[in-house]
Amino acid sequence: MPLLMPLMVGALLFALGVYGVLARRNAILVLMAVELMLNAVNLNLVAFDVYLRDGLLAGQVFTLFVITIAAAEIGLGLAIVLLVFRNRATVELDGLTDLRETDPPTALPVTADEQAVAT
Amino acid sequence: MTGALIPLLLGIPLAGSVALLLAPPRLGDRVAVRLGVVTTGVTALLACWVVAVEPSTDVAWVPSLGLRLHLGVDGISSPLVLLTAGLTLLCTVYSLKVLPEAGRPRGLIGLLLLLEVGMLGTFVALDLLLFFVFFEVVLVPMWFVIAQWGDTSDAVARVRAANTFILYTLLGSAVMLLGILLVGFKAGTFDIEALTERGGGGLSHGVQVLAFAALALGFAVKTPMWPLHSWLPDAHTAAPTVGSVLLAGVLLKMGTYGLIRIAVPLVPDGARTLAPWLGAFAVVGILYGALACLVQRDLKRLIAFSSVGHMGFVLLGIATLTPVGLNGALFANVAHGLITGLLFFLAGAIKDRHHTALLDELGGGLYERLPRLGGLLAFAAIASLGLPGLAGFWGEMLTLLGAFDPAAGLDRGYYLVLMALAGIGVVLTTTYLVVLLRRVAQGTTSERWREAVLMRDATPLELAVWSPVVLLVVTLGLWPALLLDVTEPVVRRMIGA
Amino acid sequence: MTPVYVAVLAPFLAAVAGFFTGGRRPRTAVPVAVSGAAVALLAVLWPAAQAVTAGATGRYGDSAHLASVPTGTLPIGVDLRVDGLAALVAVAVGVVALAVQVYSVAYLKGDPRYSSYAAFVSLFTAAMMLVVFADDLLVLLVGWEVMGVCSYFLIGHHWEQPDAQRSAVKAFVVTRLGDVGFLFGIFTLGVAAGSFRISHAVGEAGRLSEHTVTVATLLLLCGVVGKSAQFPLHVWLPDAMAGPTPISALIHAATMVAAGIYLVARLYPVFLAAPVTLAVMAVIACVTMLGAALAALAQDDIKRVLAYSTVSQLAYMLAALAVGSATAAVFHLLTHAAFKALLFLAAGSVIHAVGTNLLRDMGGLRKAMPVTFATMTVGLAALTGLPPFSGYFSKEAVLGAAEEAALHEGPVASWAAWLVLVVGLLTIAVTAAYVTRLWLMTFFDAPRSGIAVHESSPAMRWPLVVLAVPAALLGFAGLGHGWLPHWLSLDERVPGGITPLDPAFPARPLHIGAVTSVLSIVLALGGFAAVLAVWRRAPSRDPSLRLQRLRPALEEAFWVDDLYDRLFVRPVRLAARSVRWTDDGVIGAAVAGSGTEATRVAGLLRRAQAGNVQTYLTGLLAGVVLLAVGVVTLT
Amino acid sequence: MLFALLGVVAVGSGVLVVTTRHLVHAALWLVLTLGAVAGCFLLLSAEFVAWVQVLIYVGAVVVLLLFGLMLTRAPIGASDELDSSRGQQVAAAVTAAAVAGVLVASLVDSFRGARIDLSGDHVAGSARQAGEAIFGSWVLPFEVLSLLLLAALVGAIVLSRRDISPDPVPLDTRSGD
Repeated sequence: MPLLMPLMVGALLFALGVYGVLARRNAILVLMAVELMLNAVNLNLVAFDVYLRDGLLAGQVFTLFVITIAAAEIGLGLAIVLLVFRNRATVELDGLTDLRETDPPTALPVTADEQAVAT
Repeated sequence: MTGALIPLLLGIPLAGSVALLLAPPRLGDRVAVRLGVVTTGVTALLACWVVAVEPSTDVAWVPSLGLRLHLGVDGISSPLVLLTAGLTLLCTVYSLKVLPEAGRPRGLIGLLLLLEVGMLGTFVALDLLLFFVFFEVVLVPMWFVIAQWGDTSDAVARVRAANTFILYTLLGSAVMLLGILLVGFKAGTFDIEALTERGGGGLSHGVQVLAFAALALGFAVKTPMWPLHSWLPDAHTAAPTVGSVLLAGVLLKMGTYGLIRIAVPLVPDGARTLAPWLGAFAVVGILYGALACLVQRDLKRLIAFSSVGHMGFVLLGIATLTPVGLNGALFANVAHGLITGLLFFLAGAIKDRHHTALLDELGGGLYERLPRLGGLLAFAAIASLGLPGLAGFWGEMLTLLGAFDPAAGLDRGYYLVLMALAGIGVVLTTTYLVVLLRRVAQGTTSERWREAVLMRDATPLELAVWSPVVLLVVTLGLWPALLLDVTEPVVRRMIGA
Repeated sequence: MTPVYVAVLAPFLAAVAGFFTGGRRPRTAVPVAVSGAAVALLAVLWPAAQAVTAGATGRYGDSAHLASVPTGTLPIGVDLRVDGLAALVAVAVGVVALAVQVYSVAYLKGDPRYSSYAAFVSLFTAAMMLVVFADDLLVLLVGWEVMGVCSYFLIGHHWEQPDAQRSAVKAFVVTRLGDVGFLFGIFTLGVAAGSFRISHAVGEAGRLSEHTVTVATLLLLCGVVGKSAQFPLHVWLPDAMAGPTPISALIHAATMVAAGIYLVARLYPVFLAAPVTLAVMAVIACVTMLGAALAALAQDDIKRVLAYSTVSQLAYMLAALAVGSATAAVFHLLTHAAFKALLFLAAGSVIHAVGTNLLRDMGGLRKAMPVTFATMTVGLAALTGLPPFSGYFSKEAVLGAAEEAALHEGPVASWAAWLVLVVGLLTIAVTAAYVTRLWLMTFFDAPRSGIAVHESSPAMRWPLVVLAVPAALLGFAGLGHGWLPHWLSLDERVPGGITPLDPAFPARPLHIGAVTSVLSIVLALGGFAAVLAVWRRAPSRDPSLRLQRLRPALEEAFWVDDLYDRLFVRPVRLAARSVRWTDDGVIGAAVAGSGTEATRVAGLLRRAQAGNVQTYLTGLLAGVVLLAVGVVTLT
Repeated sequence: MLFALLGVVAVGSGVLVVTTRHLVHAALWLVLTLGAVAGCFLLLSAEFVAWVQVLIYVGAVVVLLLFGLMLTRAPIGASDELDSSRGQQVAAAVTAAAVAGVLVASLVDSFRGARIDLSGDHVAGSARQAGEAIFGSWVLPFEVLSLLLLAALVGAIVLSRRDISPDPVPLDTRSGD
């Protein structure tokens, strides 16, 4: 079997995951997309493990670890989403913009500390 | 024994400054100012000693970076060291009676002392990075002096002037630092004496040109050279009297001193390539400054612009790369420090009495209502326009003489044109100063000031502060050898003529 | 050399004392000022006497090298030198200075600014002495410009009057314009000769290339033209009459304006080596001579008439220098110093009495002021050049030199010499005309002002009498074979080359031609007669009104002031305004703009901070991709 | 051949996961994708990993996601609210395409012609071999991982329980901001 085959499937799944993370508004859908990316990575790990015939089975063991960590991540992630939902009544990512810059830019403002010094 | 002299020279004002700035508020203002006078007085005496002995100090400072605490004075720096110590002393003495309008003289005196550390350090540093450190130390206290103790009538303009000053000069310093690093790393040492000895040896032409451009740009901002001058008028207009005096009297000199001490001898090849440009900017500055002065409305702003013109002469002298030109530049440096210092003292005194420095509001009649101030203003103006027999002349004359016969490798015809244009600048300088006298000093007092009967003419303390300056201006004017004897051998050795 | 030091230092110390004590002790100001001038005069009498006695046997000369100031190139030497020329001019300066100090005591009685005034006069005297005795061009320049600044302050003595302010500024700026050229001339000459020392440069004159010498002398001429108020820089002198009258006498008639002539005489061998410069000098002299005399014809202010006559007479001196006779120039300088100082002091006496400067308000003063009338008549006759008064001899010497240069070989092209000769003769007629007009309008006919006029005080009268003696008799000094030319013993050019003169036979006599003498006397009488004829028809009217349409041109001195206003003053103002505009609108705006722009660009970056995590992440990943692509393609 | 088929299934259902307008459908399509990937693992002879994939992912994670959907009151049926703005979608598509392009290009460039040798008796992914590897060479990371899981467990509980919530402010007072 050509090595490229699993690799291609992995690459495409990863790209789909990227798209999902970037294009989906619902936080849970974003988490799903993350799972897609993790799976792509797993596929690669296993494929290379088999290809290289690794004596320590590093690729497969790492895949197991990743699956475990993914489970933990999804658990925590959902907890956070639930918390957000409880506080905001929404899980839409583009609504969560508390960190945005709000002041409109002005020309050479006399800044607050300038005022403070001046007085 | 003498090795400790220069560190002491820097340490005393530093200690005074720290003491004043950290002192508890219950220390009275009067005591504080007196402490300042004592500190600057001791510093001035020590400066005289230093200049007489010419000691040097050279110990390791940051060994991992190869930095050394290399300090020393010679004929080029000693006049400026004396000028700095003297003017700072006069400024503190002046503050004994004439307190800043903004109050808090304790902080002002403390900052002046800190300023003195930076200025003296710049003139005695013989290591490039050390020089840079001192060069920068000056900025912060000056920013505070302008922003906190400046013109009380317009707080926003004053803070903006201070900000412009510090941003502009920092920008120049950043470029200068690049030049310093370039020279230092390419040559393998930051020691100014060693680099001067080498005279650019081991540095390729391209490196030298680049280094000179960077260094000159940094110094040009400080000088200031046209068209990098626009921070100066605002800063002067906004600064308190003592700030203006030190700004014009010493700070501007640091730029030209750097050019003479560092840029020209360390990368002579680059200097030769770029000197015509420097000369052209210098001459434009002379003419531009003079023309700008003709239409200024504010006395302090006018004096600030006159500095642009006068520093143009200094730059022209440097651009000739001849011993006579550099001597002229050094002479003009000191003369301008004294004369413009005096002019700013006078402008400050006039502003204190009238609460305005606008020429239209002042009107004429200073001779009539304040004869001593008017007479001194006339004296300072005459000295500033470069009358032979007063200090202002010799610098300009030697500069022009340098441009008449520039260093080998420079285009003589080009420099003759520069000289002729600078000559026109001399006439324009004369014009704006006598026009200034006509507008302010001559004529009759307007109604507005006629009622202000209690206006005091120059007080004894003011006269005591100004008379040493007047005396020096006359002495240097009648006996220029006093300074030239000191600078000439060093300059000659430095450019290897 | 001691007398020389004394002559320079005594007035200088008097000036210093005057500045520092004058305000507080006005009583001491008078003795200090007068004694300063007196000591200076006494001091210079000694070298003058030596020069006079040495004249028969050889050249008198002494010099001292006090110090030398290093500059990095040619050193500045503090050198002083005294010879016949210096000594005689110094005596003239001393006499005039003393006369003015004495006269001013009365003229400025009760003036609160007397002490500073007297101190400036003392400082001026010291500076002039320095110019006279300096043997180094830069030391000379110091004196030269200090004189200028004293003149500025003295013209502006009445600083509350706008015209005094204006004229002071004008005088200073115009002369300084010339001085810049002068400074460059010093550079050219000094660098070429290898020293700023005058005696050295003079000795080197023959060895320098003609090109260099021409450039140097033309540049030096700028300073001379400015200081001696020659066209095109003559405009300041008539205005300078806004100063007190004794100042007009001292500075603007006898001494400062003569400094330019003196300088050329001092450097004469250098000028002789540059025929082009001499020709330029001749043309300048002719234009100034005739133009100023014509302008004097229509002035209404008595001091302006005298001022224009000064300009015109200085042009005679310059003309003499142009045609190769420095001796004649210095001769005319000395006689002119005497009679012009006299004329100004007499005019001051008249003004003091009448209370106005205007000729049309005077008249009929002959009876009331007999001493003034008599002395002024002597001065006017000397000015016209009537024998046997001093002006006649000196002017004839000038014309004689021109004639010689025109007919025989001279240092200058013969067309220039002919020009000088013809214009010089013409000017005599015009001079006679304006002198007659002044004389008639001041002293004859009925008094036109209502004030009761009486003769001035003795302190003002005596200087007049004293000055009248040399004004009348000084001319004879030029006659004798071994007299003035030998006292001066100037280097001149004899047909055949430049002389470093034979010490045994140091000078050639002045040449006074019969033809020119007769012509000039006839022309002078003609001018006199013409004005007299016009005046007799209507004694109360100004004779110059007969000039009709020509008169405004003459009164405004051919509108040179307006021309300069248009050519220089307005463009400079315009340039200044545009500089302010540039400073605010371009340079300042560029600086402020860089700040605003930085803020604005920063504002754009703020906008990117939208708070949307997905946007950030998109940027992040796109960046990673770009970096990956970059790494791949670049390596 | 079978692998290609499974790959197409995985990618195709992956496309539907990120594009479908039904929330629940997305979860179900995800099940299909994960299952297909598990099949891929099997074909690559990694049996143990494949079964773990099915157990944990398909079994646990998806169920967890469905619970999450339920708890956040996800809309039933088609919804237009699932995707970000059109501009963001385009940007995401471009970025994803670029990522895919870069990955595919570099992989093809590097591994063209490389083949996985699955012939013979070499089967490295049996439960026995995996267990030996994990509890032999990788035992220390495995223990650390268990700690991590414990921490995640605790964290999830702390975050989701209302009575020990770090934010005591009730929902209704904050809804206005």
